[in-house]
Amino acid sequence: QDLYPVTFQLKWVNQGQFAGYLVAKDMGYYEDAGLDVTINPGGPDIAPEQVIAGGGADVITTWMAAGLAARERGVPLVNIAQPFATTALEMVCSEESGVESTADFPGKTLGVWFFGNEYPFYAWMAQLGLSTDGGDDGVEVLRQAFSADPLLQNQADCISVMRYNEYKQVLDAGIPEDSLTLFNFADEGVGMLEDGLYVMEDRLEDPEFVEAMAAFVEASMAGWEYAAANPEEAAEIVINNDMSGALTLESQVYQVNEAAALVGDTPALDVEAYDQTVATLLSAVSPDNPAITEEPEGAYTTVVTDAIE
Amino acid sequence: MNGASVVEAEGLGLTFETADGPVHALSDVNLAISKGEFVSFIGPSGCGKTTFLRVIADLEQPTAGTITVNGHSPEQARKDRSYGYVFQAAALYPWRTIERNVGLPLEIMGYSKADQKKRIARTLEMVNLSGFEQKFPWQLSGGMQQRASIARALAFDADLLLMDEPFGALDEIVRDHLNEQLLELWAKTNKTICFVTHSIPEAVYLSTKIVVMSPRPGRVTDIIESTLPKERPLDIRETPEFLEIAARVREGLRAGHSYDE
Amino acid sequence: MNGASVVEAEGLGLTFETADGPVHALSDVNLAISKGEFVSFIGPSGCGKTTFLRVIADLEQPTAGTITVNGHSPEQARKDRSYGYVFQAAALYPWRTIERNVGLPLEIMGYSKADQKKRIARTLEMVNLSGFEQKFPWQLSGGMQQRASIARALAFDADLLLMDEPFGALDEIVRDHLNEQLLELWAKTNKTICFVTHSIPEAVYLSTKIVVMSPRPGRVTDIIESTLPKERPLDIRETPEFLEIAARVREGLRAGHSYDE
Amino acid sequence: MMSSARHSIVPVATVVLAIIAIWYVAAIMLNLPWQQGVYARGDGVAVGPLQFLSDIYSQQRPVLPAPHQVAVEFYNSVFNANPSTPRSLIFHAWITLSATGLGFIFGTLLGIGLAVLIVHNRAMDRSLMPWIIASQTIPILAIAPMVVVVLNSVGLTGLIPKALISTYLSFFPVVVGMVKGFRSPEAIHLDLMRTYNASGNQVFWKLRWPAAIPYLFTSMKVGVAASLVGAIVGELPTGAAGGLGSRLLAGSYYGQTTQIWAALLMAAALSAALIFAIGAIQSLTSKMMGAPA
Amino acid sequence: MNGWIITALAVWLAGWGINEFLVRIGTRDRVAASAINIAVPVIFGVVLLVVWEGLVRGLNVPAVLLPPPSVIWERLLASIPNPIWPDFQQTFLKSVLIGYAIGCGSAFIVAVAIDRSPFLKRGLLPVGNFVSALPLVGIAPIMVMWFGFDWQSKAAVVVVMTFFPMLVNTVAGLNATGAIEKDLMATYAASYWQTLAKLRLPMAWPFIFNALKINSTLALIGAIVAEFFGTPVVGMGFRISAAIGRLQVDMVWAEIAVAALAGSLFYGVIALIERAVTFWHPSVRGGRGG
Ligand SMILES: Nc1ncnc2c1ncn2[C@@H]1O[C@H](COP(=O)(O)OP(=O)(O)OP(=O)(O)O)[C@@H](O)[C@H]1O
Ligand SMILES: Nc1ncnc2c1ncn2[C@@H]1O[C@H](COP(=O)(O)OP(=O)(O)OP(=O)(O)O)[C@@H](O)[C@H]1O
Ligand SMILES: Cc1ncc(C[n+]2csc(CCO)c2C)c(N)n1
Ligand SMILES: [Mg+2]
Ligand SMILES: [Mg+2]
Repeated sequence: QDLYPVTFQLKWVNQGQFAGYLVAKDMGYYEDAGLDVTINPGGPDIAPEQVIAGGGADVITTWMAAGLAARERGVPLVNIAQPFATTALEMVCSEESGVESTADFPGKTLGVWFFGNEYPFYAWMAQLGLSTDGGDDGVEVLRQAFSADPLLQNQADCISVMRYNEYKQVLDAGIPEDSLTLFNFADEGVGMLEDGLYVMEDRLEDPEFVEAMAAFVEASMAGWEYAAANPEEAAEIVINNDMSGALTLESQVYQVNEAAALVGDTPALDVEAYDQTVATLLSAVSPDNPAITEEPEGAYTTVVTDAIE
Repeated sequence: MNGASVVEAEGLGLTFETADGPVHALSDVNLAISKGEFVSFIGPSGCGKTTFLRVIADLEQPTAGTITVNGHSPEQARKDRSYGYVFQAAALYPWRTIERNVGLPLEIMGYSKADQKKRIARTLEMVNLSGFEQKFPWQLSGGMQQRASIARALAFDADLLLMDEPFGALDEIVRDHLNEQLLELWAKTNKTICFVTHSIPEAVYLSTKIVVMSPRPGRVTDIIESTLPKERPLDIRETPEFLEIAARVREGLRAGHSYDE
Repeated sequence: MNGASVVEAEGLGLTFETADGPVHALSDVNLAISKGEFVSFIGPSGCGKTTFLRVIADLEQPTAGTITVNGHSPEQARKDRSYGYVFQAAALYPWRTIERNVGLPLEIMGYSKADQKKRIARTLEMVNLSGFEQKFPWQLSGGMQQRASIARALAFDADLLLMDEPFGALDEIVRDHLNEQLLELWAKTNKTICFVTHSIPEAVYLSTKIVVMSPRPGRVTDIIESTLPKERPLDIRETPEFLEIAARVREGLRAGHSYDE
Repeated sequence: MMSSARHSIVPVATVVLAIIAIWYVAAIMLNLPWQQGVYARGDGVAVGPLQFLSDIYSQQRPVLPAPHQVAVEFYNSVFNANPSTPRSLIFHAWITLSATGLGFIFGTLLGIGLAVLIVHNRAMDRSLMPWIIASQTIPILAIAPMVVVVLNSVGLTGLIPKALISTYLSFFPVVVGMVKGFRSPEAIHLDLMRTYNASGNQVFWKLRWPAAIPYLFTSMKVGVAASLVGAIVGELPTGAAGGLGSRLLAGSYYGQTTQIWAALLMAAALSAALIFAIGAIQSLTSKMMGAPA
Repeated sequence: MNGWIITALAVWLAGWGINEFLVRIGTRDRVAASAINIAVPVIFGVVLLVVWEGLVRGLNVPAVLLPPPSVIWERLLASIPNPIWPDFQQTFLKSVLIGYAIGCGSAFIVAVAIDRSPFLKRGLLPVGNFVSALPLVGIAPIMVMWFGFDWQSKAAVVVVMTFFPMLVNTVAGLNATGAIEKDLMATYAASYWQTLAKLRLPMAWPFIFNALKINSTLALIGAIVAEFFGTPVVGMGFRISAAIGRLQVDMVWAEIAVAALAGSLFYGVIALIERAVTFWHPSVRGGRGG
């Protein structure tokens, strides 16, 4: 029978973070659901929102803040599902920095990821009332590149990490865990939903597409379930999909475990979490960091998750 | 207009427009060259010798007067491929062998391969370069290169040969030798030859007619018909008759020369 | 060794080692040049004329025999700045005005500014280039450039002048003119001049001594002492005495020349 | 050429040795802070100089890996890895090479085409040249990811977007060189053609083209190096698709300095090999075109 | 079919026609000639922009992929005081200019230093060519590791990128002196430094300027790309990358426009200085002189 073609754009390179999708494809879950899924890996400086706007993908994963920001810029993205129910973004500070609480931030240098990942950080600083232009009573922001190096080489006092990835790198480098100070964005009240699934609004008028997305989300959740149960095998699959040849099994097993732990019981978006994300974003509007300026309308839909039994 | 006249210039003038104002390279040149003549052009640097040859060859456009070549416009003559031009430098293409350099005009004019081969062999023979077909220009001495460039101009048998100081860069002995050969060729083929030179003895030795020119603006100051016989051994240059013509040429030259350069 | 002898070569030889084997540019050259002489070197291309001048100037090292310049080694003579060298090409520096080109050796030798100015003015006057001080070389004709390069060699008043075909690129009339001026200068200053040329009339007209050379390997085949008077109007070139010397030079040349080039 | 190559061996070896020596010293200096941190966190037992050297030259994530660390990594990923898997540098080099080659061919053709236009059309000459220069001041490398996305959206994926970035970088030296080359025939050579009443086509193929060949090769050497850079940059955004660029990226993302250096070494070797190959074709061609040996 | 596209095509044809006409005007008036020389490329550029505008609007290209020039222009004007000027300061005035000066300056000094040693020249140049083949994207993260994330590391990247073109060209330039010119100096028994200052350096200027021109564009590209590997939150490269992430593509293009303008001006200034310094070179004074 004819498979329904779906192109799926990831936000980053193939790694344990996306194990559920890779497993679902590898194990044939998508095919079983009548889908022919192509997973396109992302990379630094690939904006999935731009890819889907240009017609290069049917569905993307991105962070909610970036998704909402894109919607306000005229790319009508709609959240159809939210596999990651909890967040993994954290800020970690070295012992040398002397940072033990947010009160120690003034005068410090903090590493931040940009490219649509900066919104939670700016919201946090707004909440703390810290300027981000450097100086003694503000913080200096450093555009953190790919790795944990700025912390290891003492170029920054604190850096952004994903709990499932860079944090492990810091530990692996031989820095004792108890010497680090860790801030969880969610605990600080500025948590924003991470990897969710987004499509273009007009596509949802097509019932066949909605049906396909429902099948896609369901199969993906099955992939996640399998990955959670079989992290070694899932990591193996991830590594087979890594074309750079740089991933190690050990790191990916860890990452699969950590990522799978973020996945909620249901793919349906938790409206409360959505409202909190929007509220946090709106609380931090500034000309420098205009994620969104007004309450979004129609930025999520439950039609897809409702179609899943 | 005489039917046998190959080149006929009347009131010919050419002015170059340059950034520093106009340069009068030729002005009011009147000259008729008949078939079979060997005409030398002599005059100080910048008097318009090259320019005149280039006008005949349709490489420059005159700005005054008229000129005909074989009774037609120079452009028509060029399109008829009715002349061969030998430049001061050999201007061989360094990526072609001697053979293929000589064959260049034949290729362009669409001669058949077989015909090309025959003509190349014949003209290389004529300039004494048989055996060097496969050599590249840099493997030949300056004199041999210049002979190859003459062969190239001869290859397609034009009746008119325009030669612009072809031996200027060669030493005297080699030059004497080539002069002899050129005279021989001319006698054999009855071509019309226009020959530019700086050297008085060369002009006198070769020509049936010597055109003395003077600069600013380029004018013809004297036309000397040679009284020397057609048969000219090299030591004719020590005869009083030769010296007399040479003296007249020198006179003409000096008259037109401005010492401030 | 004669005290008044400026250049003295004995059994001089020079062999270039090249990739294709040794080239014998000079072999067994014996020559003495006295103060105040005007010596021309003539011979076919490649016979070693330039090489000999360069040996005198310490620009090449002989591989056999001995040579002294002013009684010292050529190196010492060069360091004493005891000669001026005029190259075949004018070799003026295009970024310097004529004035500053002529002043170049003076700057290098550390003359005072005032002295430089005086000498530049004097030598430019001498070669008829007053008024062109502020021009750049490319704004001058070839003959003027060559005169500037002569001025440059004259500026620091060396007693020995080495000139390598300085007029090779010029037309006959300008050449005659410069020849006259050079003779005049020589007569006035009593310098010793070594002069390389390709032209038989030029050699005979200028020299007190003509050195005829032949190639493969570069040898001196004839040394002709001129019997012409020191005072030489241009038309001395039509006298039988002149022609006789010229014939002897041509003879010498032809003997040494190989026609295969 | 061969003899000049032989002449260079000793000097080049000397310089390389000197660089390696400096490199070892620099490795100590740059890796020292981290090593001190390790010792400070350790049990405080003093280490001897030999132990110190061996420690500092075997760090897992050195700021500057020692030459032998790079060599070992290079050797392992070139010779000890199955070349059909992403662990092998050969695998990545091949991916990059194919994009480089394609982009280079496009770039050379585009460059030659533009040069022909410029040489034969005065309006093109006047209008194009300033913009071609300006085009190279656009930081294409910086917007390469966006270019890849935009090209994807019009259906160009895989090799092509990378190759197009290579093309963009490599056409410039070719245009500049070929314009010079096509204009290199002296006036007298052109006049000669005119005396034969040769057509524009004949002038091009029998004069301008052969005269431009040396320029073509010189600019191709510059162009091929630029192509390689373009391909690598084009691989950065599509990091997971393999190639030296993704190798550099992954090394950087996972803090594998040694891996970065090995990939860098591979890139430079690739570029040297490409330039050498063009040089070889050049000397072959010029021998066929009768240049002195 | 579509007004925008038709207008674009019409403007294109008109511009082409005007240019063909302009270049055929043979004028002896110098002012008019140089006016034509400027007008032709400007018309070409304007036509390019109009065609871009027309196609983007006519084909309804999404603004997050490629905005029309008019939108970019508005964004540019609005953003000059805030991000653009500080970005320009950071990237151009600090990273580029300082890196360029150090890179070219040190390469020049090294070239003169190794000039006397054929051994070093033979050894350094091939190695130099090899090193300059290292892709800048690989060098940039390393420089960030070594020199920190501020402009110093970008300047270091620029130094590495500009060093070898300058070195190679300067060495070639110093070797460009003809044998006769050198012999002339020998006949004056001139010292090494006299020969260097009065002969070989002037001869080398055209080569050196060649490198300076190449480096002017290399330096800018290098500095911008290096900012992708860690920077403070200012700089043209930072802005480009951050703006793509926020889908402010008009901002991206505004920065690109500034970069292209700055690069062209930089190149132009060097070219002007070159004309003044090498006024005597045939390529500058143009063919035969008076
Ligand atoms: N294309 C040109 N543009 C401007 N002026 C020119 C051009 N060609 C020649 N001239 C000038 O025209 C005059 C005559 O030049 P032409 O080359 O005919 O002299 P010539 O007699 O051949 O000199 P020579 O003996 O030096 O070859 C000279 O003043 C020259 O500068
Ligand atoms: N540096 C060199 N290396 C090898 N051979 C050389 C070198 N310089 C000159 N020769 C050779 O030495 C011979 C003499 O050369 P030289 O330049 O002295 O001749 P010349 O008499 O001045 O000739 P011309 O009249 O052509 O100037 C020639 O065969 C030349 O090829
Ligand atoms: C240039 C750059 N930008 C962002 C991240 C952070 N990051 C870590 S995981 C992930 C995917 C989010 O789902 C992202 C974006 C990075 N490492 N490098
Ligand atoms: Mg002429
Ligand atoms: Mg000589």
